[in-house]
Amino acid sequence: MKKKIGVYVCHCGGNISDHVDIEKVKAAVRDEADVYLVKNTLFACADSSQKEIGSDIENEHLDAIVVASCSPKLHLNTFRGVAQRAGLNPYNYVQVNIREQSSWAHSDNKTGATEKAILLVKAGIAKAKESEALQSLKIPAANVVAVIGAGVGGMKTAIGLADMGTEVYLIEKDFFVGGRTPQWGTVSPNGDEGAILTEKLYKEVVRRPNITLFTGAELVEKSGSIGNFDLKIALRPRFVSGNPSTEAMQRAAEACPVAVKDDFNFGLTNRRAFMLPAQGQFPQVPAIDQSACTRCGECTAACHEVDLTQEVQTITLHVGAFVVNTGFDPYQPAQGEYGYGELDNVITLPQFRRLMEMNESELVFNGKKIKKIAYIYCVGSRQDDDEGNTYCSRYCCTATSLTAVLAKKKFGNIINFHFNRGIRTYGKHELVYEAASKQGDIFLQFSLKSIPQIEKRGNKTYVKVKDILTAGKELETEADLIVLVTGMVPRKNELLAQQLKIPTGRDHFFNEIHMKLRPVETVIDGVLIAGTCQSPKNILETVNSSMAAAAKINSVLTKGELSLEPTLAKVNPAACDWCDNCSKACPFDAILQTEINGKKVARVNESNCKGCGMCTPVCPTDAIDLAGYTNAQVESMIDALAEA
Amino acid sequence: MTQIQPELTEDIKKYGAFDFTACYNCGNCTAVCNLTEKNSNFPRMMVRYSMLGLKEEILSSKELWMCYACGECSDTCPREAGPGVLMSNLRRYAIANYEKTGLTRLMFKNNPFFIAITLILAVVLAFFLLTIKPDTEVARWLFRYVPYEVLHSFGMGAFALMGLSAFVGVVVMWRHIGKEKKIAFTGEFFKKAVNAAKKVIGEVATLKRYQNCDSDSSIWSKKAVWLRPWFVHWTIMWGFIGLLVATTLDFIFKDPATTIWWPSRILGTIAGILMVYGSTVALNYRFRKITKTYANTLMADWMFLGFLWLAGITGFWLEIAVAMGADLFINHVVLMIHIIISMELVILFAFSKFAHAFYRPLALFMHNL
Amino acid sequence: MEAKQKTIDIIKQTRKAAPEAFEARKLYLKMRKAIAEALKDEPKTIPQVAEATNIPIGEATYYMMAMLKFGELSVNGIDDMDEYYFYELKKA
Amino acid sequence: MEIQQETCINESLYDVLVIGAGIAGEESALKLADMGYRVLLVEKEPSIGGKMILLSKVFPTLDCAACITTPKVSETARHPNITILTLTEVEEIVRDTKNRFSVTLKKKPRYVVEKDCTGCQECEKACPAIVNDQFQFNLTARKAVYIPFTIANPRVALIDIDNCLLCGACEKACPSNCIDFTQKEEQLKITAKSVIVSTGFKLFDPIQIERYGFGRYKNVITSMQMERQLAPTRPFNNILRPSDGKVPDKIAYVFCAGSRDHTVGNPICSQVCCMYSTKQAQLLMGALPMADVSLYYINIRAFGKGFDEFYEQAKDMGAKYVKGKIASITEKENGNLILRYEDIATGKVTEKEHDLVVLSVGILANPGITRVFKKERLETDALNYIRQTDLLQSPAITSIEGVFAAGTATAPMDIPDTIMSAGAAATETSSYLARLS
Amino acid sequence: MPKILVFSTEKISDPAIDLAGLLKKHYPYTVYTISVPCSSCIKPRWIMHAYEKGFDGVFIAADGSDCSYGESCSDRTAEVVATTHRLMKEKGLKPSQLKMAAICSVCAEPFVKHITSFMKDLSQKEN
Repeated sequence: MKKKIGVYVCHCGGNISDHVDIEKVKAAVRDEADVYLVKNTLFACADSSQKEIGSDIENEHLDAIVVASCSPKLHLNTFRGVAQRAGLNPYNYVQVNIREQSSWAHSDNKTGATEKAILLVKAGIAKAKESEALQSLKIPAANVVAVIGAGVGGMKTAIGLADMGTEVYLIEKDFFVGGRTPQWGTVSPNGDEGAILTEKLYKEVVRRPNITLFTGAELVEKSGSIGNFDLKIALRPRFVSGNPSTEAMQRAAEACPVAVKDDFNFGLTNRRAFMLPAQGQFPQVPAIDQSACTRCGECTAACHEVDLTQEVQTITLHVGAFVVNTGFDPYQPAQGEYGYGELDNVITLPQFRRLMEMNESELVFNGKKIKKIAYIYCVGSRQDDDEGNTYCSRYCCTATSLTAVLAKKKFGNIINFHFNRGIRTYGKHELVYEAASKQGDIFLQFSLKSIPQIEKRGNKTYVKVKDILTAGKELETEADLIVLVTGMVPRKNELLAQQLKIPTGRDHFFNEIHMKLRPVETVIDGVLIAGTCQSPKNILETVNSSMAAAAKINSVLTKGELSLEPTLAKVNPAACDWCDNCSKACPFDAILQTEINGKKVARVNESNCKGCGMCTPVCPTDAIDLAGYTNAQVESMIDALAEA
Repeated sequence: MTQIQPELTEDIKKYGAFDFTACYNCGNCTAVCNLTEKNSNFPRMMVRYSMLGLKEEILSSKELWMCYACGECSDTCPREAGPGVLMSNLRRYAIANYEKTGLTRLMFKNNPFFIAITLILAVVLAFFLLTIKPDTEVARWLFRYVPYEVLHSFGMGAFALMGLSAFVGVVVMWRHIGKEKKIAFTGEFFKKAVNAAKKVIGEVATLKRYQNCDSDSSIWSKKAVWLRPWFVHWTIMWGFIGLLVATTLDFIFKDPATTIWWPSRILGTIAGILMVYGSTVALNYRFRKITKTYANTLMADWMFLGFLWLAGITGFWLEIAVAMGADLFINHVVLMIHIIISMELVILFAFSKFAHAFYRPLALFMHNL
Repeated sequence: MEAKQKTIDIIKQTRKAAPEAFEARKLYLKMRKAIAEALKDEPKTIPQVAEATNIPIGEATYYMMAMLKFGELSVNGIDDMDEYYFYELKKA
Repeated sequence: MEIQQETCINESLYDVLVIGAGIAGEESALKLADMGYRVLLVEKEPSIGGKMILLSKVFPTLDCAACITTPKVSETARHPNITILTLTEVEEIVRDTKNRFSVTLKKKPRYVVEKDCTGCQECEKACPAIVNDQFQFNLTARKAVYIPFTIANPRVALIDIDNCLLCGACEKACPSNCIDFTQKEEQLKITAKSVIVSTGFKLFDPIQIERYGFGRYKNVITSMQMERQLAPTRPFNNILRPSDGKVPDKIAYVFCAGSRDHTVGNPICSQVCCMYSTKQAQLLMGALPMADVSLYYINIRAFGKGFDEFYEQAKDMGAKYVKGKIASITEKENGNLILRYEDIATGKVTEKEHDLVVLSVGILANPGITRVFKKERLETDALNYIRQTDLLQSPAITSIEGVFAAGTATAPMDIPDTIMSAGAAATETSSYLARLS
Repeated sequence: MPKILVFSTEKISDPAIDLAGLLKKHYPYTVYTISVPCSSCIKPRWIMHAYEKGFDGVFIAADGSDCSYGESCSDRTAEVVATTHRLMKEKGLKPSQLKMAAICSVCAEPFVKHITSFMKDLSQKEN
């Protein structure tokens, strides 16, 4: 309880004093218990007034102050500063809003406004009486970030952070970094090559001493909170040590008798259990696919660097935060979806991009020369509610238009048919769509109610559509190849999801806290998301979000310590019976169970607590309170306001 | 079920429209056009047919002929796909397909061929005319080298040839559009036909729809009526018809090149003035490329307008020469040019842009049925 | 303080107000007077004010909305068709 | 005392100069300031917050724009590492020693002492001069002395001297004596180690498309004007059409007004119009339950997270989406408008009557800033946006070393993308500054 | 005149109430505001305390979907209201004495509308 409270009532020029009788207010509060002095001031925020308040605090040894003036939004921090400079804890300062909420709101009624102002000031005094000195909490934080996923986005986050002085662990599940980008071939109308892009980034990554790259690595355990996370990382064996020569690699791969579908080419080709890195994948060191390898040992003879005795290693790391950049998987069409898996000339867009890379000057698939290509859009995107993905995958319209342009440029005699649901080449991408139409590509539009039908007659394949652009006319064309334009789905990673507990949306992508205010943060403090694990994005957008995540987390960790708002929840262990209500109510995972003298009680993890107070009303024993909003404070304010 | 024929798009492009595949189907062109009606939508649907290569849809569309190429659609097309330009060129495409000898197709698609055939025809005509013995019986000096009788029968032949190929073209067009419109010759047909014919005649006489074309355009609505495209077109058209009638009268009465006060001569003079005025203004617009339509001038347009202009100018030259009795060598040369150009105009009538003169009224007629 | 009160006199020595600004002021006063006159007895909708004052309706809308913003008018219900609001003069 | 302050600024060396205090500028400035860099944020308008602070709600979450902007704005204004200069334009930027930019700024006089103004608006009441209110996009009027809009920051008055009658009434009325007509335009010289260009975009002026009659037909308004009408700080007492104050009940949206259109020199898609129109449609249907809202489009660009769902939701609420670009608008006697278009679904020319038409205007590059860079050229692309020299790997990098770009200065983008790009620019700038030292 | 206690939130609804004052949108002066971080932290016992001390109505100016603490805010606030309603029933208070509405940070006008109609309801019931 505070005993020496100073009260200052501001005229705000005439803004307050015109509609509120300041003298009456002063008179009414002067005799309140514990009020030591009451003063009025023309402008409380003016420099001279601030100095006066400061010297009052020092000379009169005030233990709390109340300023009745304008909205706290304007000057709360001003007067907190005054208090702090004069050696008073800023949380022993209370601002009472008698301008916006009294003199202005009731400028039609001076008596009423005055009466209200008096009660508001009294409530402020009551609050000040009950106020506690709060210290903003400082915890040491490691300026170290674990970046999960080393595609273009993850590598950009890592480089950005490293350049700003943050230590980075770049953790890639695969044996090679680069993610999806090297698989795409040409990625922009300017001719940028995905493989070259990742090569550049990889070189940047290895050049930086403060980035440590782990491949074949997975997060298996996580504990702690922002500033101080402890992680366990499992490193899968590569079974190759050192840097074998290209010839040795080739020989070993040829020697390997196990053939499996090559993921890099989306199953269009086979690879061996002895995996060679593709163009654009790094490091350019082979790895053995443990799940396929029969341990026959054929490769050991061809390549001396092979070491089949390697085992899983676990390492521990200490980091201040995470940036999750785990990317996407292309949507996998269902068996029979537009003939996929049934007709031999139906493939997906990612497969087609691989096919384009694999063919030199002539486009051939399954031994057949391809001239007419039918692209069917929105496969796995914008589906019916009950059927699957309702969202738009954002990149596909542009990617397909660009693919069509590139295919025609590379193979010449190609006719592209685009069966779409309205082309969404937003922004500058419109120019790609325009280029595709100008080269004579045929765009046909269908609705979800009447999707294109694929029909095989003899050895020819036909696509039939009710074309919206031709007033619903039924049209048909022959197609040599049917390319399903598949959307993006978040990359499956159950282990990670389990460990990090990032909430996902209905679309199964990770959810940010707020799309505009905090677009790269999740409700879990210190766990950030970037790139396509959050929502479909193109490379540019992935890079932007990855670097934005770097900026965000660096600005938090760079000082080496975190300063937490002191408005936090507090548990009274004596009253707590651990019913779990508060921990369920907390959206930030800030309430944990702990034991005090053998009794299970709740504990607030202060570094996670955001001070919303959601936990307080749900407590059946009133054992949890929010600092600054305790029962005593709020109820004494109510008492003051209730005075007749 | 209609088959898409993308190969056809390439063929259409050879008739002169290159950019139409840029179209993104917003429909601006159709709606900005003053001449589209509830049951006739162009140009977008024609662009669409062209992109998809739907040949039958193009050949059976009357909409093609309802456009007067004011160019508003091309000027406002957000993708600069030139829908109006495509309309003009699709008309060539249609003419080339209605005309069965294939000559038109060659002339439209192949400029050197077009020039060559024009020149060869001129040489043949000149040779033919010059190798014939001078006619001494006709007193008039003008026909000293080219006998009037020869001209007469030659002209008849040219007319017959033109008439025959025009007739074939008309029948082909009728069959295409008729199939689409399902026209049957029932009792009611004739009543409708009379009405339709009235409408067509009215339209041809006044170019009322064409006038609508210009009245809303941002460029033309600010210009005087006599400078607007519809009027220019009207002068050329009526100038030509007038001259055709005058020449026919001359044929019938076998007394050409007499006094200018002869009624058919008066008609010829007025018509000539109209035609020369019209073709001069039109050539001027095309030289200055004042709208996208005029900017897109093809060989056939230059030839056609140029011939009309030359025919008119040489006609007046001769008229003056006759009036002055100037029996000079140069005037004989001019007569030769005049005859050759007029003959070429008539002979190529059914094989050139000129053919729209009978296809368009027919399409309008069928539209009104 | 004293010196500050005259800053307007200082600027007046170097600059003149634009004639257009005076025109705009005059026009507003004229409009305001006419609108106030029309609303003297009863609340009216914008079309009613326009009719009563002969001000083109688009301008009446603009100036009445300005008066509303400046706190000279207030809204008083809407007509039976839910189309036009009634406006009245705010009592001083 | 004032002189001292000026020299203080004159001699200042900033780590970063951020040009333009819209959301991109604020975000970059905040991030860099949080990292400990000294930032100078320069804004040519009298208040910060850019275009976003003027919006009603934002798609696809429908949270109110002010609720999102104002915390960022006040955080920026309060940040000890950020200095804000409003009413200030950059005149010249020259690299002097190897890694320093010497910057000349021109600060226009506010004629109001910023620190003394309490925002009481007594001066506004006293002012007799009437001017079109540019912050309400000319739908209503303001005074010559005015606070830009209610949630402006700083919430301080300024005098529009060009329209001022020089009567002195404001000076008499001001209770805190903060009107000062003796203020002069100031030239400030500062030095900055790096520059972020976040100058945003320009709105397309639909007066260019004569067929739409904007400027001639009062009931043809821009989407920004509708945005203001929907915002809580709106110019009218409700959503009204400007010709006669009627509550509209048949509202049309004309998409791609100034976008995807070669004839106005802007062939690209503006990326935001489909969605903001969809948002406005939803808000309109909420505010005017009896109103019919039709949206005439070419393609719907509902591409971002939650966008397509938002578009479907608008359809479910009853918004009528019609595929077909509006070719022309004509006005009827009663102020209603006839829209002519080809209904693509049927292939028929159609005419529809509406009583209010909103043009979904596109956004254009705002390349004026390139002129202030001397000696080195800040390159632009074919569409006049600032050229991103390393588009895919480092989108914030420009043709000048140490000068970065954020937000819509480089391309059309929506708010989340802008925030991301601003964050990326902050990382890029911070990395650059770390390399310098 | 009935007395109303308003619970507003610091970031969202309090600015709206401030804005109402700024725009001089008048409402009865017997409306008092206590602002808290988030509407979901209001304890039912505080509300009950207010009734005990003589307040006639309590108005929760909730964050709604604008809450910066996440989506669960609306549901939590609704729970607070439900719990309080139960307590009110026990004490014989009318449920209509507690009102809640989401007030966005610039919703000055809706706030004034809500509060005046609430005031009207309360005074009618008293008569």
